[in-house]
Amino acid sequence: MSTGWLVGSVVIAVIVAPLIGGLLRGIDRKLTAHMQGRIGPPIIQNFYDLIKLFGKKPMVAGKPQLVFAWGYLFLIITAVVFFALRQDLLVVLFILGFAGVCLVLGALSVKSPYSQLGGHRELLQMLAYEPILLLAVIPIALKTGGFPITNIFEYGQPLLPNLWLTFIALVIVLDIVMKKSPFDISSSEHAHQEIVRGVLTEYSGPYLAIIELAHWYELVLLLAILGLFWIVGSLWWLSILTPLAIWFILLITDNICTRLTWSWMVKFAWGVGISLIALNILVVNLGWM
Amino acid sequence: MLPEPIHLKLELEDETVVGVTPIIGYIYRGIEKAGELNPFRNNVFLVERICGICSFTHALCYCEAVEKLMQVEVPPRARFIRLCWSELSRIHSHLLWLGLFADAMGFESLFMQCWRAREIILDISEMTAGHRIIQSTSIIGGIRRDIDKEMAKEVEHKLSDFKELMDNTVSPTVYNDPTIKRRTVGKGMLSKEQANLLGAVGPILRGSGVPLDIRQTGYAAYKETGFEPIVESDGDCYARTIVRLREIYQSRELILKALSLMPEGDISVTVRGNPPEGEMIHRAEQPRGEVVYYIKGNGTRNLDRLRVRTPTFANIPPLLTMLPGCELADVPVITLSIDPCIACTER
Amino acid sequence: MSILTKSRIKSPWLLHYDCGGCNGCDIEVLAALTPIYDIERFGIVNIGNPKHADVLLVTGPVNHRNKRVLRNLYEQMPEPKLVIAVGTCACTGGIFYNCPNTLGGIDKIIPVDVYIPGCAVRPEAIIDAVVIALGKLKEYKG
Amino acid sequence: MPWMLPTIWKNLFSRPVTRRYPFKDIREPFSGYRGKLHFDMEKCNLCSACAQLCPSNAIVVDKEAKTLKYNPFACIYCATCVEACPRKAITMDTHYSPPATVKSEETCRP
Amino acid sequence: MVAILLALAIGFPILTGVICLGIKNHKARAGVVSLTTLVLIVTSILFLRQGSFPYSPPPTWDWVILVLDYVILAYFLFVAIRDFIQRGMSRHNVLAIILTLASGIPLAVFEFSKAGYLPLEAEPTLYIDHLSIVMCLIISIIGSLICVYAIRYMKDHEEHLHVEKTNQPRFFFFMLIFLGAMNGLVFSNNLLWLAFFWEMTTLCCYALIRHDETPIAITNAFRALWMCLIGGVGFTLAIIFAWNSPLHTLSLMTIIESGAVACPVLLLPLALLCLAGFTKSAQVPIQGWLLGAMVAPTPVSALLHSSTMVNAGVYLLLRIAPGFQGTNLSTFVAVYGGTVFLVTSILAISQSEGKRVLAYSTIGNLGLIILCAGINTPLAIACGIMLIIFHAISKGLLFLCAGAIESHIWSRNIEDMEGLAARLPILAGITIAGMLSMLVAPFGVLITKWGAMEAASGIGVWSTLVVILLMAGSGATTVFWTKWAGRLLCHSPLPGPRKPEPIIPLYHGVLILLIACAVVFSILITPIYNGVVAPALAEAGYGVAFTTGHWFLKSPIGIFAAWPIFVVVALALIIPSLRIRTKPEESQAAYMCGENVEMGADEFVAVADERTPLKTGGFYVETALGEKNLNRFVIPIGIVFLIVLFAISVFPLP
Repeated sequence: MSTGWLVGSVVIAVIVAPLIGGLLRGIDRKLTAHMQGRIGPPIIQNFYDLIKLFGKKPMVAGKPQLVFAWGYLFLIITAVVFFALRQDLLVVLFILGFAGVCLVLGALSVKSPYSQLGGHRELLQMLAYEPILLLAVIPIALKTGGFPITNIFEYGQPLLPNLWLTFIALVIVLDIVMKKSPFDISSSEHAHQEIVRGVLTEYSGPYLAIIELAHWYELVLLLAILGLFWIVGSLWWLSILTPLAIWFILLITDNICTRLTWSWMVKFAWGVGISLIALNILVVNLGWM
Repeated sequence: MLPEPIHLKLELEDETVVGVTPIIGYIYRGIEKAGELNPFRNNVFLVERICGICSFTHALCYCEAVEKLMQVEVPPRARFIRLCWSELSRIHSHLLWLGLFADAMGFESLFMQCWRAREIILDISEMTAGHRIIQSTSIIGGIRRDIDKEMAKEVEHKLSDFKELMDNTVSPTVYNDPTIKRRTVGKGMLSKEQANLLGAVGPILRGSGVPLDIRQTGYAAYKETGFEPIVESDGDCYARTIVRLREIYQSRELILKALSLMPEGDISVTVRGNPPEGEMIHRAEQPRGEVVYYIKGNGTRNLDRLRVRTPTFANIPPLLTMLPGCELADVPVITLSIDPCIACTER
Repeated sequence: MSILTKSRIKSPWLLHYDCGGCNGCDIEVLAALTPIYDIERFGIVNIGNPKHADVLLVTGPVNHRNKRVLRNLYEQMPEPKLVIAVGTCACTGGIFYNCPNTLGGIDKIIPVDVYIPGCAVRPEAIIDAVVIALGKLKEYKG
Repeated sequence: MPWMLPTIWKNLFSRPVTRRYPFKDIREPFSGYRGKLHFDMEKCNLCSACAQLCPSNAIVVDKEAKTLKYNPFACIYCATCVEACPRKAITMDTHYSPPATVKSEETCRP
Repeated sequence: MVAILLALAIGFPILTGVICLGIKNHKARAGVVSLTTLVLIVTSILFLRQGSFPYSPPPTWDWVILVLDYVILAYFLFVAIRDFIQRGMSRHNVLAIILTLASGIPLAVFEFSKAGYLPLEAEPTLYIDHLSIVMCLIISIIGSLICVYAIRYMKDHEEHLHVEKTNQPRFFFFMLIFLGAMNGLVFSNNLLWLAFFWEMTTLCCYALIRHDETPIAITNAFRALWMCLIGGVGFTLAIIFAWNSPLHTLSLMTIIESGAVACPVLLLPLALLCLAGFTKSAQVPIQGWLLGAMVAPTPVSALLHSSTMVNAGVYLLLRIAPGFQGTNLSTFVAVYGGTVFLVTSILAISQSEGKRVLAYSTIGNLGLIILCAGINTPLAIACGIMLIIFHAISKGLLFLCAGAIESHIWSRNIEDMEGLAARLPILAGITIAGMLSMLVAPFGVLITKWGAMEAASGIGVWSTLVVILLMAGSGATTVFWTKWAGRLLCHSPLPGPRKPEPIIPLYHGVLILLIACAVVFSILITPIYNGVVAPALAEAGYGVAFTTGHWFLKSPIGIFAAWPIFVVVALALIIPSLRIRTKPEESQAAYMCGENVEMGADEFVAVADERTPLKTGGFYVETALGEKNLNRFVIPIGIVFLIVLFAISVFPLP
């Protein structure tokens, strides 16, 4: 690939990803409203929210939280850039992990019971999904012969037929990261429950906007990782449709179940998610798939 | 999403609750004192606003207490219509609660469906009483508005719409959904003995297997319509949920029965004079349980004393025995399972 | 109208605080969120946290216990912010005018932008009030 | 979980039940709704029966100045005054009182 | 020249240690310690310039070592028996006696039955290659910095404890000879010499743990003694089996070069050496001694965990890894290391004492190095070596931070460290940076973890298990580090100016130096790889692990671009933390449902309008993941692992 092409894809990724993310969040709210028999906000509502938040007077509860908010945003953008540059997938996920740590530290840096609880729950969420996310890279690498994303492109055939177990495990991860029921334990879409939006409690105005923006990037990045499973071959268009379909299924799941507790989440994620991937790695290692 | 402030000072260890201190007083207005300053007829509107959710039952209980004290015989038609409004407010309160309960578990779409069904009840209320939630129709000596034949037909029609909506959306989910069960079954246990000992009332008591409902005493027109309390024996949050859900259906049946049995006649009698010297206690079943009114007249137009014992107040000790040892995530669920009404508690 | 002003008008987040009401207005505030009224159409979200909120909806006549809480919540909202007094008792104390522990109207504690009369208010009235309040944002500078 | 599915699926593909207030699909209030108060001052003789019975002190009659002051922001819309008025001078609209940015009293003179 | 270098590296610290024993003046002792450290650092750098070489001292030295080895064992016997008499029988002193005898008597029988050969020699006695040089650099530089730090720390420590007669001469005596012994250990090729230095580190460790002479310190010292002596027994048996094998040698090089594949009899001595390594590195099920060692003054912990003692174990494993390449033992070691990593990372979550968290983290990271040794591919070994370097820096830093914090708050409990970021911003900042250096990408520890993950993915069927252990362990690691960092950061906004942090040059200087090392070395990871790790790999007979270009590390299956991430981190975290100034009018107290009292007070209004202090705390999951609960499983699992270790070494399957 030429340097120009790479630079171009980076620029596109950095500019387009939040647009897609914001739009998806808007469609998410619209669809959820329709599922509940409501009309719901306009699709571009989240952009209004973001601009409004940027326009509010800053209010802070301590310097560290601001530093970590910036850290969260920049690191996620870096992860997106690394992804666009087709770097090592494991490294992309490590950067994403660092970003997650920043978010938690930002929440933990304020002496507020809600923020603290939210931070700790976010940490437990990371405990639940990080190993799955990292492990999911292994079968991909075993199949394509290496960890860089370039290898997936060069592999020449879609991964999903062989790695659908891993794919299902990644869907669990996506559900946790999107904070949808039954996994919305560290904050909830509507902020009036036991921890008042948890990690976000103490952020306000522009800094809340930064975190929101970072969430959009994160959502798009994870969907893009799901898209990798179809990216090559004649069915490449499925790499756009499949993540969107999965995303839609998660929206429905969000609307048909309650929030469950963190202990259940960790057990479920480790039990089901890790076993799925373990099975997949084993099967690939034994050469059965 | 509890719309009212109650401050539970929780001590947590990790996410397990080890200590609970309820801190109240945020909504204390001094209504009982104001009840002594107002003329006794105006108190009907004041006690209705002790709580906007079960406001009709407050008014009903107050009116019946005064009527008993003044030995006024209320026309039977008024008693039947009072029953209708009382049950309407029970349905709307239970649905409101079910919605909030679902939301406390993060089940937003169930919340929306509950409140959507509730709007039908509010429309009935608005049509018959002139306001969505605060009916202001019970007065000393009867009621202010009649439900005529045409309106009764409309009410029946709306109630059948309501049943259809409930049968299709809310009930199957609440009865069957595994995630709801996971969050409620076995949470906030209260045994029959404890419930009796701690003086629980209403659906909490009945959820623990005690068949006690003040409607059995037959006030308003309950004697004529007949009444059997609904009981579940498990004593957990799920049992309380089922009690309330079944009561919604039961209330609907009661309204239909009352509308069909309703005799013709006046809807109120004129009450002259002031309450005589003397005391009176009257009880009624609110959506949340038993409410007790104590009044003391002194022959003037002001009461000597107005005292209300509300159901949530009785249910707080059981709540405090349920909470320790639960997870923080279960605190809203368990707290809501007693359907706390802080405005009632603090007045 | 600048894009920022437009965004502000399109995205008012509510904080709802009950400082002594009877629940009547409070449940109507919630009812406004539900399918029949659906104020999320206007981008309104019930946010439950003063640090995120733009509009403070207050119900109830304010008593001596919670006036401090009310002032704290108001101060924790970042500018620009609006206050709506929901219901008769939040406006003037209403029927609680002679209750010993009420102050009678939240404007004794914090500045109020819009008053909604009614006991209890209708969800439609809440929608009207938010529209009036947002009109005030158009003039907001700073 | 699956028990909620039919509901949301049906909702997703049918028209929302929302009343699009204030634009369209507005349901007219029921005829008995207790809304705004109107004082017909031609019928009023300042007997102050309404003011005496008002539970929230929203009506004040000043016989000296010959005025009736009504505060819609203190009124609880209970219709006691409507029933109490011996001359039927007070009527109720089916529309609620509108919100306002300032609290204003109505001063009526016969 | 080389003899002088060796004398400076091994002999000089021992000499100055003995001198310290006689110095009563604090300033003079500080001077001697500083001089020693300076000499050690220069020497280690000269070693790096010298490159690898063999060296055999005159045979007289073999006699000296022989005698001193028995002297040390006799001393162990003496202290254990004295304790038995003074404090009565306990599990620890009895086991110490039994194990001293168990390692001493077979050795004596073996050596003196070969009286004709005495002293047993191996050619060369000392062998210095790049792996040794890496270790020497770590020992000399980080160990020295810790000694310098200890000069101030011990003063504070004794003032805090109101010690009447100073014990510092003895303390520095052991600290310095510890460094000498470690240098000797990593240079030794003759197994007897190795065993001698091995026992010497055990001696130093024992003496330093019991430094404060409190009953608990003495008990823990004896626990450390007998647990390490298990390794001593392993060493004795390994020597006997190696000598009785067809190779008939005590030269470690010869054993490794022959390898267990060619000579399956060697599997048993290699497994015994692994056992010795496991005990030294405090792996499950004998992790107890390292946790108990936390009672010692903090510089001792720092020394044990970063540059000496535990590193000896993993050094030995990396050293002998080529010997068991391609055997089941190798797979076993990988699975064992991974299990230890996972188990200790989970155990660390429930710990509320800072130093115990650090201890579990150390054991976990050593498990990771052992895992690398077990994977036994060039990539894995390279990662193992780099992990030793980066772990030593970060862990030394964190222990010293814990010590510096301790000197302010006199507590080791994480809960007591709440809000230190407000009171001691520099110290807390360095500590958090240190934690991040253990935890997140671009720092060296994570680069090596990345390498280990990639290496672990390619070892066939067992890789499934190994990668799962590795990834799940990483997840748990995130939890305990982040949680602790969060406690340090947690504070309410403070109105008004703050009291400036007192700067203590010896503390802050050393800490800043170490954090600078962690950052600079991580950025310079490619030169480090090319400079020391690649030659070490080549000398051990491994292929190439990484290629480097644009200062990126490229393995055959992945790329790690470290410095661009550093640029981002600088942009994202450092610049905002320096540039952002919060205006007082923007400060706002935390949301407490509107019940806060004024800004800066951690209080809220509760029952009866009383001001109630706000308390927050960390998350420990004590009931589910506490030691009590988990150790019921962990220790049996460890014992089963050790049984399997012997089973596969005695009955090697094809």
